[in-house]
Amino acid sequence: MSGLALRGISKAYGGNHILRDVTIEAKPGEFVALVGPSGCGKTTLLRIAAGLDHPDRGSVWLGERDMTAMRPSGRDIAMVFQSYALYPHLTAGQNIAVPLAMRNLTVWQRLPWIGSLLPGQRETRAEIQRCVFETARSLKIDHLLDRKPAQMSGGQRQRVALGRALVRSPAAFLMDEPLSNLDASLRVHTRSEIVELHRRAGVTTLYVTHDQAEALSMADRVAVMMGGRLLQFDTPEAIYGNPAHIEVARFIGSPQINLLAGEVDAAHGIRIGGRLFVEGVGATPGTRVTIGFRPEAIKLGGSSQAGLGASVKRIEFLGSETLVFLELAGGGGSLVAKLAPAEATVLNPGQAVTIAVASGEVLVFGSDGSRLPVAPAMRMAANG
Amino acid sequence: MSGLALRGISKAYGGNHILRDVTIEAKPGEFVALVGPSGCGKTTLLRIAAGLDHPDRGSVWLGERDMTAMRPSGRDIAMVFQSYALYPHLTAGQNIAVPLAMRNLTVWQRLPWIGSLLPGQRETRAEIQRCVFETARSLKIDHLLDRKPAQMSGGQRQRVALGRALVRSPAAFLMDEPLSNLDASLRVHTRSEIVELHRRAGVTTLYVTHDQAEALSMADRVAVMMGGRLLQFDTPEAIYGNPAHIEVARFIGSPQINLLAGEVDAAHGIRIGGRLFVEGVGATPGTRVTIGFRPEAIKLGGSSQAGLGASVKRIEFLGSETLVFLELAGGGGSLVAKLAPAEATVLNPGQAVTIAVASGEVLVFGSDGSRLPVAPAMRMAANG
Amino acid sequence: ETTLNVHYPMPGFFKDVMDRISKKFMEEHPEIKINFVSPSPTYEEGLQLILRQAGTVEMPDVTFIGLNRLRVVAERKISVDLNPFIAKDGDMVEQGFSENILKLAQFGDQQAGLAFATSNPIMYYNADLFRRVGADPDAPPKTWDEVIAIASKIKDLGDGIQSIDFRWQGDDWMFSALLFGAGGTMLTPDEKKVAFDGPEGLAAIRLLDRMVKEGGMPVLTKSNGEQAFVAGKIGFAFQTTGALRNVINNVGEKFDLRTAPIPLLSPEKGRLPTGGNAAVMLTKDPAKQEAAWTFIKFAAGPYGASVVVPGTGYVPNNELAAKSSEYLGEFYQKNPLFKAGLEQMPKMIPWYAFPGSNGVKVTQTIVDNLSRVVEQKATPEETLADAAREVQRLLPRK
Amino acid sequence: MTTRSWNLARVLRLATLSSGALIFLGPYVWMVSTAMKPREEIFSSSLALIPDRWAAVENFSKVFTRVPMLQLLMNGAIVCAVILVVQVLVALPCAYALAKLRFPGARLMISGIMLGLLVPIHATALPIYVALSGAGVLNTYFALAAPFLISVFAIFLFLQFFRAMPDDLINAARLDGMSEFGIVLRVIVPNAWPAITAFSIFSVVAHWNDLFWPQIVVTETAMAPPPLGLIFFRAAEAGDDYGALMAATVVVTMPLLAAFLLAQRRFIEGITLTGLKG
Amino acid sequence: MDSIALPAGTSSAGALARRSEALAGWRLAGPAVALLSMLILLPTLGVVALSLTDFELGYDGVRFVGLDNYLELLEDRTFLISLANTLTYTLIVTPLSVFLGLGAALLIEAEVRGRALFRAIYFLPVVSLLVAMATVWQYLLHPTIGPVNALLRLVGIDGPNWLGGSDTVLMSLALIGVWQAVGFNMVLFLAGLTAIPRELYAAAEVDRAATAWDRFWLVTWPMLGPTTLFVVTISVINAVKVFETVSTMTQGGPNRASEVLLWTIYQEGFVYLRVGYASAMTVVFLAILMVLMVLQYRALDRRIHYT
Ligand SMILES: Nc1ncnc2c1ncn2[C@@H]1O[C@H](COP(=O)(O)OP(=O)(O)OP(=O)(O)O)[C@@H](O)[C@H]1O
Ligand SMILES: Nc1ncnc2c1ncn2[C@@H]1O[C@H](COP(=O)(O)OP(=O)(O)OP(=O)(O)O)[C@@H](O)[C@H]1O
Ligand SMILES: [Mg+2]
Ligand SMILES: [Mg+2]
Repeated sequence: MSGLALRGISKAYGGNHILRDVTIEAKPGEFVALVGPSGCGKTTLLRIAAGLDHPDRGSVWLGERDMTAMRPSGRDIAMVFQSYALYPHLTAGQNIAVPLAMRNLTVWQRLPWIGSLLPGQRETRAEIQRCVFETARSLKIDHLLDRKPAQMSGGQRQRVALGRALVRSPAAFLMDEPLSNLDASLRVHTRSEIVELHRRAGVTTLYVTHDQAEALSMADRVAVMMGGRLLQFDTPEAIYGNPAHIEVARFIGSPQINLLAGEVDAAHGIRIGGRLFVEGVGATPGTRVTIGFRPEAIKLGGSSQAGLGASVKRIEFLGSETLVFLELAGGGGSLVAKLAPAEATVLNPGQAVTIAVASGEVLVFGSDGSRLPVAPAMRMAANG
Repeated sequence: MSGLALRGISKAYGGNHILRDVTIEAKPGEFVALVGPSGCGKTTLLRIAAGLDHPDRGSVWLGERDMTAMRPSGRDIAMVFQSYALYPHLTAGQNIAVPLAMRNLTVWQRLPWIGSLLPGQRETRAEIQRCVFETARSLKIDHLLDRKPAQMSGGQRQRVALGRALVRSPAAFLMDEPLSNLDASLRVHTRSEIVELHRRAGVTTLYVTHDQAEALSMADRVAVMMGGRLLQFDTPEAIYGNPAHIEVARFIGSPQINLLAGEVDAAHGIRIGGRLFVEGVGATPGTRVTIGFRPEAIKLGGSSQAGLGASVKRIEFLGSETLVFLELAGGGGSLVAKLAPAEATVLNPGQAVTIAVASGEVLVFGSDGSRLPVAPAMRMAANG
Repeated sequence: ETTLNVHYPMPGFFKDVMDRISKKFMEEHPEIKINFVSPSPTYEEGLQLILRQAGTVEMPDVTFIGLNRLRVVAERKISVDLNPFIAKDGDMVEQGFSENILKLAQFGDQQAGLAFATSNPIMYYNADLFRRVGADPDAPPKTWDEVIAIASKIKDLGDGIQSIDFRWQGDDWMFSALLFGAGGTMLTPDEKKVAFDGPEGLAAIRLLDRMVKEGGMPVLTKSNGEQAFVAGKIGFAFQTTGALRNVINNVGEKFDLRTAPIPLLSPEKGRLPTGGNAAVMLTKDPAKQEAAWTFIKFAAGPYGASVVVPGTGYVPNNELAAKSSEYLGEFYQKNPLFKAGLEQMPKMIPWYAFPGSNGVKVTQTIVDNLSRVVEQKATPEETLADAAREVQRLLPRK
Repeated sequence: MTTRSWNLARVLRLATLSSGALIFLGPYVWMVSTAMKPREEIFSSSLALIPDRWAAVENFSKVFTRVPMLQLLMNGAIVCAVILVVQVLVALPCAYALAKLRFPGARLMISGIMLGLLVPIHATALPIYVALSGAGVLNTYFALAAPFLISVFAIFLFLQFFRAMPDDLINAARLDGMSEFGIVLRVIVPNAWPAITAFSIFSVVAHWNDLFWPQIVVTETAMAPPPLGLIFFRAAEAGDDYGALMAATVVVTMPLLAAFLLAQRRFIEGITLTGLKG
Repeated sequence: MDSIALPAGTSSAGALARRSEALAGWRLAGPAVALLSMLILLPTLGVVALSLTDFELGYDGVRFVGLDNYLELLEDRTFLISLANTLTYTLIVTPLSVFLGLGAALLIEAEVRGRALFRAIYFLPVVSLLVAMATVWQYLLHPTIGPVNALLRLVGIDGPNWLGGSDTVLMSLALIGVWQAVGFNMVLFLAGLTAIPRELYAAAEVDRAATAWDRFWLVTWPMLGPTTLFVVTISVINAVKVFETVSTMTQGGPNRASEVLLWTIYQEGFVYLRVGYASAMTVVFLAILMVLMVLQYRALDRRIHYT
């Protein structure tokens, strides 16, 4: 088992800086999720890790070995391509079998026609078939093994692409949104298969996903990238609850975190629209800050209660929960609250409510986006 | 404004029945979400609606006109392909401009080189440019308009494909997982742009998605397909809360609905593992049934309380909520409960708990999967 | 003013000649304009052009056709019979067109054309190689036995030097040279039966066989033979005198090039085939026919010959030209290499053209069989028998 | 992926390519050398590439004085251009239809194309000649181009290339409102440049160098294409004027080589179909 | 015809849609069909008609002779020889030129430097005029003064009489044919290579296709399928139609050792002027090859298109 380290990677395409000094060190056996907005350089980073692109600067290490100059085929890395990159002339089964055949059959045995006549490859081939079938079954595509990619649906192709990677036991897995085209139940199933495989084989994995649930639930650590930079690389809990940067807070969590502009007053408290909201912030009085709190941190009260006043704009039903879109009184901004459906039934658009946020759930960001420390004795003034 | 009706569509590929008598009638201006497991025939249905595939049986209507025999180019339908299908030789801007140029410029004006010298097309071209830019801006790809598809990231390509459809005002939109490769925040943004556009233009839309939140929040009605059949076509609330079939209940909702096998007793109650769970079911005593309840319907109590006994297997942190995986006592099956993070903090793996389900949240399915009526005076025995 | 459209083959060879003749002709006959249509690369292609255009407006008024293909146009009545014009003129011999010369282009009672450029086969030899094997270059061999004797010595020089290049490929002309030289004929006088399978024919083929066996003649393609000879690597070359100018040019100063008459198997009975072409009238328009006749006579006449001979190596086809110093007398004094062909003129008889639709094919059959001898894949006797049988099959059955 | 470093594979590759190139170039070395030589130096017992006496001027001036070479080159250019344009215009839509549309008669058409590939021009020359002659259009550029207005080779080549193009690309174009012809022009052509370029090269080369057909329909040197100029340096019976012939060949070949060097960029620019996922 | 067998109960609308697609197909193929009929099919029919007559160039009269020409063919030794020679020639030229063309294309594409130069060099034989190159080859292959044999002598080999000997002439012509065709095929393969998605090579690398050999078999070769089928078909056809080298260098000789089909037909039709007989040969030639080509195309075409 070996870790995968990307150190100081920079990459530019014709003047456009795609990656700027990105360092991600995945420990042996670690599962790292890579998230970030579209176009932030995730795929590029994965391609560099696989050796398909060359970094302008920086190095790639697998365990103790510097792999930067090594050809992709020598790196022993399995990758799921965002575009699948299936071999159109091979059936699903043959596609999945390719990496095994490359490793377990000799050059001669792999030759078309002639190869299958050579001695000593019957068993190997049978073994490969078995592995392919196993993998296919875990991905629920065992009934499609004889189809060519052109005869499969989008999600089926994606699973074949995934199968082609999972069938191996490589030094590291790189997966680029491997579940994006799967339906929810299949995704849950496949996700658990991947987790299961990862538990069993303990192969270091770099996993790109846009699904936060996936990133947060599967990963040991999450790397958040933005505009080619690595913003935070930490455990899921820390990324969600303790974001290092306003962009991370904004990016993680759906619906987005609620952000309100405030100003630090002389007593190191933060005032929003004139009302004290948080106390004990370690920032120069007078600086503008932003405070953030998650939608589920909001508790709504009747209009008579204490707290920030707001009115209900829209209610969105999502099955297991309900989103309530709110407009702060006095045009102070919009907020989203996430409620249990039962709680929301009493609400109607246009209704006036007050907003309370549980203490300990408020994050403060400076004007450059970085987190500001809040004194331990922090007090939620609004909820006071 | 005209509706889009698919009537009695069947389709087979070389003996495989992909679609079986599917009828979906979208009212004028309606937004219909099409969901279903991977490979169930969603894309095929969309292709038939667009005229790219011919149904073996059935007809396609746009408003009052039977379109079945009409060529795709004559149908005035905009489609987002699951595979994007961008023109590789054109820049993003040109890709988006194509449908406009096709409609607003004459054959001569469209000619390469010569075309741009002809009179009377300056303004049209400028107008097209403006539209393209508008659309691109709403999709946040206005800075990429000069890139070719090969120079873009997956999500960027997907947005160009989306832009190429949205820039038009067609008789109907068909969108095949148009947001699958976008990050959460961009997805929320783009989703609202689409909703906004749909509100404004009121174009009938068929929208394939694997994201339940998307399907439930955006659509006027949701069509659930499975194995080439249409299982239910109803409002989001009905699909989630009142599924017509066990497969719909199973498919919609993430994490999945909890299902337990039971038997109808002589008093028309349902017993699970011998304990009475629901009363007043209109089914023959002795039949086997399945009862279902959503994870968020579960309330956990200490091991001393009344209810089904279970033990905590695994706790999964998802940011705004926590999933608790439970094992029924006596090997009766596994359940998932969805709790607010605060509620879950007291739980530990291995802990024994009792399960209670709120009355009115239990669904009963017959052995063929169809919903069984439950008498109005139904009572949750377990929660009694 | 009349414009004559004139077509000719092998511009690489004839362009300058034709240009000079037409210039002079138009000076002398200002009322007639000569317009050359695009020439054809070879005699065959020229003939094809004429056959294709026969009867159409594109057909030229005058063309030049290889002597062995003349019969094809004559039999198809494409060429205009010149006898009426000769009859009207009356004094052909005075103009240098002897009976012998007219005969070269006669078929039956038809005068299909007037021989324009005529050639006969001669012997080229490399005097330097002669000296190296102790032969006297100033006394060239007069018989084939002498040729073979010298050749076998030259062959032994080694260093890639070879003895003989006998141009047997392509057509039956050089075979005719051996056959006629032995006094033989191709067919019986009634043209019904093969006649070359007699003793003369056998002698001819045996000679070829000896050239290979005793003289060490290599198997060469036509152009390979030429190339090797002008490179100085071959002792003897037997081919048309028409190639003389080119050979002289290509040899330059590399070695001492000589020519001599070709030996005959039968010095008394022996004759030689005439190569070259004839000017043929094609136009059926009486007005143009007059002008065409004038041009044909001029081209085939002494002036024409005086241009053709130095430029090519052909022998004069007009007796006036050969004799009169006004035309070529001095030329032969200054260019002794050209004399060999001239000396052989009395022995020239028509290059035999086979009758019937397979006429041309017959020549290929003969060549194919000759190659078996040259490659030593068959004995002369077998070859002769096969050739005779195959040719007989191709002759008209009527 | 390919590093520019020197390794064994690269050395082997370069060695193979270079030795192959030597074999391919050999004849041209001799050709150019001959074009520079006087006649007597061309064939000799020793192989010398550098002439003792330079005769390049002599040989090349013959090329331009003995025949109106510039006129011939011009004719060649015009005829090749006409042929190429019509061939491509006819073949592109047809190949597209065969590759991407289903219509009765398509298979028959493919058989017709195979037949077209096989039929030698010698076989059809006569009937076409008779027709052109009947129409009184011999000795025109049209007559030179007529039999080649359709290239079954082009249809076949394009057919194979278009087949590989993703159907969804064409479907997208249909939904964007393009007519089938518009698809050919706007989607197929831009993505099939390598094939079109390859064909263009072949077409131009074939008709620039064609000697057979021009001889049949052209009797005026003013209309003749370049190869007809070469026959002025050939004399089958008596041996060619090698120096001038080689000089003429160099002159006739140079424009083609230049065209190839220009066109081959298209091979590097080859478009890989990256607009699709899956 | 391509249209699939329709399942029972097909909606008439589906049929209508198919018809409109067919209409579009015919419209697009229309000009080609018209020209194909005029310039190829009709003249070919003419050839078939002529093959039933005794037509000779230059004679006016034409007589219908039925199958006489074909019967004569059966006994024509030359025709049989030229069939055999053509077959041999094709069997040498096609595989060699296809593999060398592919090899050249792959090697050139793999090399970073000098691509343009190498492409041009290998393409040179295609652009050059054969009548002139024939002269060059005659000299190069000259048994005694030719550079090829001179080189062979340097390494102690006594070079053969390339074009002069009946044992070697066909092989020599075939080698020249290969020399000509390699560049031609190379260009086609180069064009074909550009159509292979780069992403597949990336996938192959990741799948541990470590050597160029592996990547070739995994990606290049299957993806080149359509191009290869095309190249092979064209190579066979070009080889079978070999004419110019024969006509300029050997005229079918010596002793018919390089007698090939087109040369025989040309001789019969244009030199011996027996157009009727030559037409019969042409018809037989076309018939044999048509059957072979269409069969091989149908058999292979399905297998190499993956969409
Ligand atoms: N050309 C074909 N030949 C045979 N089967 C096909 C073909 N195209 C699609 N199918 C099958 O038809 C079924 C439906 O495919 P379709 O693409 O409509 O699925 P889908 O619902 O869009 O799935 P996904 O969500 O994975 O995109 C799949 O099981 C697929 O394997
Ligand atoms: N060949 C190229 N030339 C120029 N820019 C490129 C090229 N390839 C990618 N880019 C740019 O690099 C940036 C990063 O691309 P990358 O594919 O790594 O993004 P990503 O994070 O994977 O995005 P997505 O989530 O949309 O797949 C994008 O903005 C893209 O436009
Ligand atoms: Mg990406
Ligand atoms: Mg799909």
